[in-house]
Amino acid sequence: MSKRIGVYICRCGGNISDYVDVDKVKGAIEKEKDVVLTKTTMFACADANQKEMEKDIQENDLDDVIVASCSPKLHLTTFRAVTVRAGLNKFNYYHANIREQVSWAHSDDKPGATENAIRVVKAAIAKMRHAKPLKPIKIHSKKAVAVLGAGVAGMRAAIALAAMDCEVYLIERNHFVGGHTAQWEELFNSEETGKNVISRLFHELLLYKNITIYTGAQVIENAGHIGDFMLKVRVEPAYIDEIPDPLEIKKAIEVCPVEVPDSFNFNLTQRKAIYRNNPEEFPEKTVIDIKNCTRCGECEKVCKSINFSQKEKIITLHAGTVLFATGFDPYTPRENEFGYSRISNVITLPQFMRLIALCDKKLIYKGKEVNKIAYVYCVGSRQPDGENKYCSRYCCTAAIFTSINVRKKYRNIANYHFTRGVRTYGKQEVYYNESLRMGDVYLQSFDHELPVVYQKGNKTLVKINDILTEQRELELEADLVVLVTSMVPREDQSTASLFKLPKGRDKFLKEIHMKLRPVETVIDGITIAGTCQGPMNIAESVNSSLSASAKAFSYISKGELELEPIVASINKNLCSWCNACYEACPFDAINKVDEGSKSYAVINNSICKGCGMCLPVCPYDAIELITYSNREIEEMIDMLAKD
Amino acid sequence: MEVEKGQTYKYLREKYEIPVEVKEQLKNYTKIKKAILDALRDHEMTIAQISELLSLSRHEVVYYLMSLIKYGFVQAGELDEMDEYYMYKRLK
Amino acid sequence: MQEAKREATFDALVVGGGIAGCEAALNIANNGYTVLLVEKDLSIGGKMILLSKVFPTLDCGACITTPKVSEIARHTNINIFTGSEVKNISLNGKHKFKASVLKNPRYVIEEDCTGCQLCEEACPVNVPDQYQYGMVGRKAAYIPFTIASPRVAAIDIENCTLCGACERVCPTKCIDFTQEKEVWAVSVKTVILATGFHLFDPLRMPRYGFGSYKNVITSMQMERHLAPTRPFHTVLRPGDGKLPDRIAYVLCTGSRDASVGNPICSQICCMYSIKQAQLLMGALPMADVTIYYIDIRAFGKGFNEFYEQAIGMGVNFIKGKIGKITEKENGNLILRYEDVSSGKLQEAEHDLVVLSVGVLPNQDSQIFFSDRSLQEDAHHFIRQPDSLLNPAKTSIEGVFVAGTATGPMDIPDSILSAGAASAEAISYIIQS
Amino acid sequence: MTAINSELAKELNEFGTFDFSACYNCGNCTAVCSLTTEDESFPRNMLRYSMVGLENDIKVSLKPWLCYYCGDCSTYCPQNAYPGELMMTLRRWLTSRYDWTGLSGLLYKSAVWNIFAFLLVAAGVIVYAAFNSFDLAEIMHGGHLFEMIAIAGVFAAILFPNIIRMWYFTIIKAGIKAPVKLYLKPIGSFFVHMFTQKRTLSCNDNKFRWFEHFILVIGYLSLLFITVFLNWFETQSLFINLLGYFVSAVVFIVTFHFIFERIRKTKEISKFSQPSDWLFVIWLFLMGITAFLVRLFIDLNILEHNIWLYLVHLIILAQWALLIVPFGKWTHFLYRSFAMYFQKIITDHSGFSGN
Amino acid sequence: MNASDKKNAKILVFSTDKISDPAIDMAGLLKLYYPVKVYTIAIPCSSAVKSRWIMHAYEKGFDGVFIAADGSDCPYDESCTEKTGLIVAKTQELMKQKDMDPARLRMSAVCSVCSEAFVRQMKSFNEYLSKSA
Repeated sequence: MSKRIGVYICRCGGNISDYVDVDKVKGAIEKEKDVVLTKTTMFACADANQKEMEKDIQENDLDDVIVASCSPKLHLTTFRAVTVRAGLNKFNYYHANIREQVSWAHSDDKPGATENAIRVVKAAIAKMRHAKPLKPIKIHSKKAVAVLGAGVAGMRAAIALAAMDCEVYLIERNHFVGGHTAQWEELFNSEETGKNVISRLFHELLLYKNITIYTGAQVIENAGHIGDFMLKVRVEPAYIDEIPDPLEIKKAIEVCPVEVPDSFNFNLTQRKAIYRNNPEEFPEKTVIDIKNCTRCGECEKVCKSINFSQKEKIITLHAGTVLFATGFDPYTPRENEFGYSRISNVITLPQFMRLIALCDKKLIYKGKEVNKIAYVYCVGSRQPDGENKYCSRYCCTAAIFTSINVRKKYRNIANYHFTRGVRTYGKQEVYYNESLRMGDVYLQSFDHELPVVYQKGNKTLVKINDILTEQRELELEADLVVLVTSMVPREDQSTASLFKLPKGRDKFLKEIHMKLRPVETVIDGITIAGTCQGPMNIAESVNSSLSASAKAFSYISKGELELEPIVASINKNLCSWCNACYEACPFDAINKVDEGSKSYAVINNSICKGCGMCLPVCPYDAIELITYSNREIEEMIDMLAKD
Repeated sequence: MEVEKGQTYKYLREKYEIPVEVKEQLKNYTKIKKAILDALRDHEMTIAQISELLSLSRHEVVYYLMSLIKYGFVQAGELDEMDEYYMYKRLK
Repeated sequence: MQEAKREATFDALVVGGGIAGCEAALNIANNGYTVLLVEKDLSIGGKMILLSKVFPTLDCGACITTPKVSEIARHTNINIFTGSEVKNISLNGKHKFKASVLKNPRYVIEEDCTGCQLCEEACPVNVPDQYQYGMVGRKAAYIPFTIASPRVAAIDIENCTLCGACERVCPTKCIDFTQEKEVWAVSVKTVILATGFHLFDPLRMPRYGFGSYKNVITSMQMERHLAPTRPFHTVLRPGDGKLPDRIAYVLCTGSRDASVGNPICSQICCMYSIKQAQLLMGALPMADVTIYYIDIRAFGKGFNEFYEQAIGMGVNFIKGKIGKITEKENGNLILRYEDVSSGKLQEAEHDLVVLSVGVLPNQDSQIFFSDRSLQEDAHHFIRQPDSLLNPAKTSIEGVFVAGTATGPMDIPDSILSAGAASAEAISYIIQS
Repeated sequence: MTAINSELAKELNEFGTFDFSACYNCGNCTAVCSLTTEDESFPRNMLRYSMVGLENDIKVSLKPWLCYYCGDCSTYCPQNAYPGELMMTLRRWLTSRYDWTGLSGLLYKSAVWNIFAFLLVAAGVIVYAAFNSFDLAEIMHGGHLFEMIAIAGVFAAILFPNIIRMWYFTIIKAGIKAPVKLYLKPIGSFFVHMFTQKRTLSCNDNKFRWFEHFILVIGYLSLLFITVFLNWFETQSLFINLLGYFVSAVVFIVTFHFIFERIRKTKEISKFSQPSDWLFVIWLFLMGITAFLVRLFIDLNILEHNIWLYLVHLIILAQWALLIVPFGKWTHFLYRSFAMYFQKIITDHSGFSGN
Repeated sequence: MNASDKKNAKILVFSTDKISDPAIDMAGLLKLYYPVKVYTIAIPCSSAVKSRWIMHAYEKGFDGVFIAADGSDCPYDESCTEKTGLIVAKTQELMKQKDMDPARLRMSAVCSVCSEAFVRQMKSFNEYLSKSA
């Protein structure tokens, strides 16, 4: 059977043609069997060229099209769309990567790169000789979204999706919503407090009937796929019946003998094992921290609503798409990193922010009034020796904004900032300016020579080689040292692992492409929003969460989704049911069929993900993966190997 | 008014006065274009050389020469001995 | 000239066809709603389409912009008006806006033009090319730039001598000097403002000599130098065509500078300068590149790593703002600065200086709303009354904002904000 | 290791400056200054020392005197931190450090003390006049005597010791051991600088300001010379008489222009005026104009009946000589000249020892 | 034959669409050069490689075959590494039977950002293959 194949070789504005002799490639493949059209182009992806391709396909009656250009991760879909517009099936298109894997990878060897490119294109031609039009597998998609994490990003996404008429399940691991935003008082870039923001969001959430909030809940199992993720969610009970008597509850808290560090205040204070939401948190309820409860029964004596017979529930939810907004952890400094946990008056910025919230007229830490405050920046980020090479983005502004508030709230405060270059980008520069004008002193160290926090007698000193003062060694005696800690990925990544979400070099969840697909992940149907993706401030988190909502909505808005028809297929003539493929399949997509005396395997196409794990295990070589058949692969190998 | 396709410039000419500067600019460009192309008729030259020959500032030579390259009249050749300036040659 | 009147109805009006406007239009259209995209320039794609490569991934700007741009161009739900200006937008009750859009004549029938460039070849005129920031000439009949969308010729009537050469050679007879301005009365349910930003004009800082010293260029000019569709055949000094080998970047030109009235940080200049420095190290392996900075704002995902990569490649970073620039006879430039880390005044000689110009607000959208109901922030960007929870909302209900119209932003942030604006616009349309 | 000390910044604010803490250390001010050199870079480092409180480094530095306040650093400061104004403040602060009596700092910082001191001097003059029964000839004679004694006394008791202190801080404490010949060499240029302030010419400013200053200095010194040594008020020589009219007119016209500029505040240098600045120009103006009038009254023969005029003149003169010259802005003129001289010695010394 | 041919062994890499192929792309993006005769065929998952494909590659003249496996990042199943390992073991058995050096088949997990690791692997593999050739 002979085919009519068209090949386009992209110069990519020099990205390819500077290293690969594009015309030579064209010359080498022009005479290949079945190739009826070969063209080079400056930018294959440019609109004009796309139009030209459409015309070419129709005028030359092409069966298949190959574009040799950048990585298929960038433009496979672009050109598939071109072929579809020209009346072909998208599987009659192949994208050969001669940029990332040829011209860029071998720009040190131009003739070698050209040779390599020729082979790659020839292999593509070999593969396309066997290309057949394929129909996508259509699946029904549920108009429901599971939003994981009820911090500001998750709550905002839930509202946006509910406003677009989706069913929303908002799943929060803690007993209260609001995430870290609930812990902050004044917020930069805003006149509002964290409490206001969270309260506003929570009350808006309640207005939507199509939002269900699960607190104390965690996804423990994920089955299914885009269109229908089947999630098992474990919901921890509060061990208190609904609507308890407020007085009794108050008493119950009073009598509870267990005191544990209050994580809401970053362990600056203690709370009981039975505790209420903080004023900044919602929903307004009381819960028993069952992990720390000793079951002494004191609370039960004073409060009728205490109910230890409540059981944790496992519920099953079906969602068409999942939106991750699982947030960040504040970095915990290592033992003795800038004196942390060794020197008593060294605390982190989040702790400091809570301290300010807790101190009214005077700033008191451990019984002493604080006047001179040293802020040490970039703790846990831009580490010269540690793993975190990234800049945490929000911390400079957060620290400066906090220092301004401290000055405004208390008398006789002097702030000293030990920085590595202040990064108050954009309009946030205004805060830096304000703080300078208030008389705050900024010092700066080299990236490789960090300030040192140490103790001399009962004094806590910070010393720095200040590049702003001709690299003099300057020293400050501080009443309190605040470590401006970074954002790090959540320590508990179990949920992300359930969904097999990839992580970047910085260990945050990774998007497909920062600019082209900034909120999507390689796992179909899963979007990411907010600080689980990287450090961001609140406004930026919300931007990304709205963006992710728009994307999530587009997955499910039509009620139907098309999946790639790349699935395994079994030649039943060769098969004699040995169980090997059934064992190998991770998705239970293979079933046994008995036909008279013969048994053989069949593939369930809507479950098969096309991973191919069943392929090599078959002792009879009876399984092939569509578009990756033996013939296709082996003929590609032939072309790649040919001298 | 019925206007013939392919002749519509005549229609606008009647309604619209072409500014003097526009005409001047065209004249000037045509003159410089000719001068540069003439200078490059027989041998390749650098921008510095063209500038000296035509008493044009080097900056202006860059601008006009690059326009001529853009429209395919001139081509860039090799670098000079000092690896500082390119030589330019006329095409056609 | 006369103005013809026309009418049309869409679900959404997107003002500005830069990357934010495109992204927003695409999101809305993909959910089944109709969009009118109005762009005042001859091509959509904004400033991004003119960039070389983009940080921190170093993808080429064109590779990312063009597929988006061409997807929009083909989208059945999107109508694009290029060379057009929104004149006025008025509110006609909830979910009802009336906009008046002026479509300037291109003097070319868009549908018929094949982009063959024969007219361009025939045109005798040569004027500075605005898309190459004046570094090279273009014709009066021209295609704006290679990857423009639509890739269709236009006549620059202000510089046209009406010689008729273009019309004589046009194979499809698509040049039409009888075209006139059209005013469209457009009814929409929601409006997205994606009017972008202006670059700081360094002529406002005479001590840097931009304009009079020809080897002092702006970062946008350097961006063009490095793009595949560059004005020169390689990176050359505009002053004399010499290959540069000591290139300096002057950061914070027009940003973080109260003396020119712009106290805020432009958020992108550090990173684009570092990116250009990396590209220059590739393009001119012998060249030294020095970046003079106050603070390096490498704050985004992968940015700090990108900055450190530049240090590793040998880019010089010197902390110190350039005070003044003087020109030597050979066109080289003397940069005067204090090397802050040693506390000493220094003078350095460079042969090409790039001014990393900052971001200023585009206040065009102020005039759309004749009743002045669109509020500005202290820096004259569009105000976000609820910047934390509804960052896309403006002071007018139903009018949303995307991208740099609210402040300086890099491309990923612009795209996210466009996503947010489209999410808000979609729910606003759904509720109507 | 040096301790960071925020108290200095607070103290400096009492000497007049504000907002220098807005500095974000870009170094633009140093780079735009036309007087700064690689070896003598300022003003950013002075702002920095002030911010972190390196008091001693400022005390031993001559840099504040090397600045002639053209205002470019403030005009182009991206943070509006007014580095030029800080340099001015540091000059006041240094004056108070050099002054062994401590009065200088007191007068700079406190308006109350200023008023008190000025009233005290005025009262002294009036008491003296009353003591002499308001006899014009007697008072004029005493006045003339006072002029000579005051000049010699102020020099001997205050200015000279202060210069020695300045020398001690900036040369000895800075650890410079320069041989005597290095002190001798720049003496010539010291006088040239003192009288011409020619360094201003390299300032990025118009030449007119230098010219104004120049003729003011010449006018002021000539007036001093004419009144004290040629005894202008009692001379009969027509030439001296006319010269006196001329120079006193020059003084009050130029100072009038200075006052006018300070009121208009268009130039960077005249934007901020501290009491000491006002006192300096106003008293100089008053001195010029009253001297002019006194002589005019003598020539018109009406001074006898207007003895108050001479008393006013004498009060102004006494305040000038006893307060402004030893403790006020006048000293800047002296210290600046010596700073140039010391700087030359330091440079020569480092070149000398460097070889 | 030029010099580069002598240094460069022919290597076939089986990469995976979502994990290791992006890493190889990034190696190019970062200009981390690796031997020029490395060719890649991307498949959905490394545990889908058939022994016959590998053997076919040797037959046709490839010096080495490298499986850039998903490792624990595999989007399909955690058993991927183990399964890919089994394929390698099985194929190496076949190679021994045919008197081939089993070290001509290598496998290593290449995560989606492990560009440098990939390049190191290619360089050392190339060195090994060129030496033994």
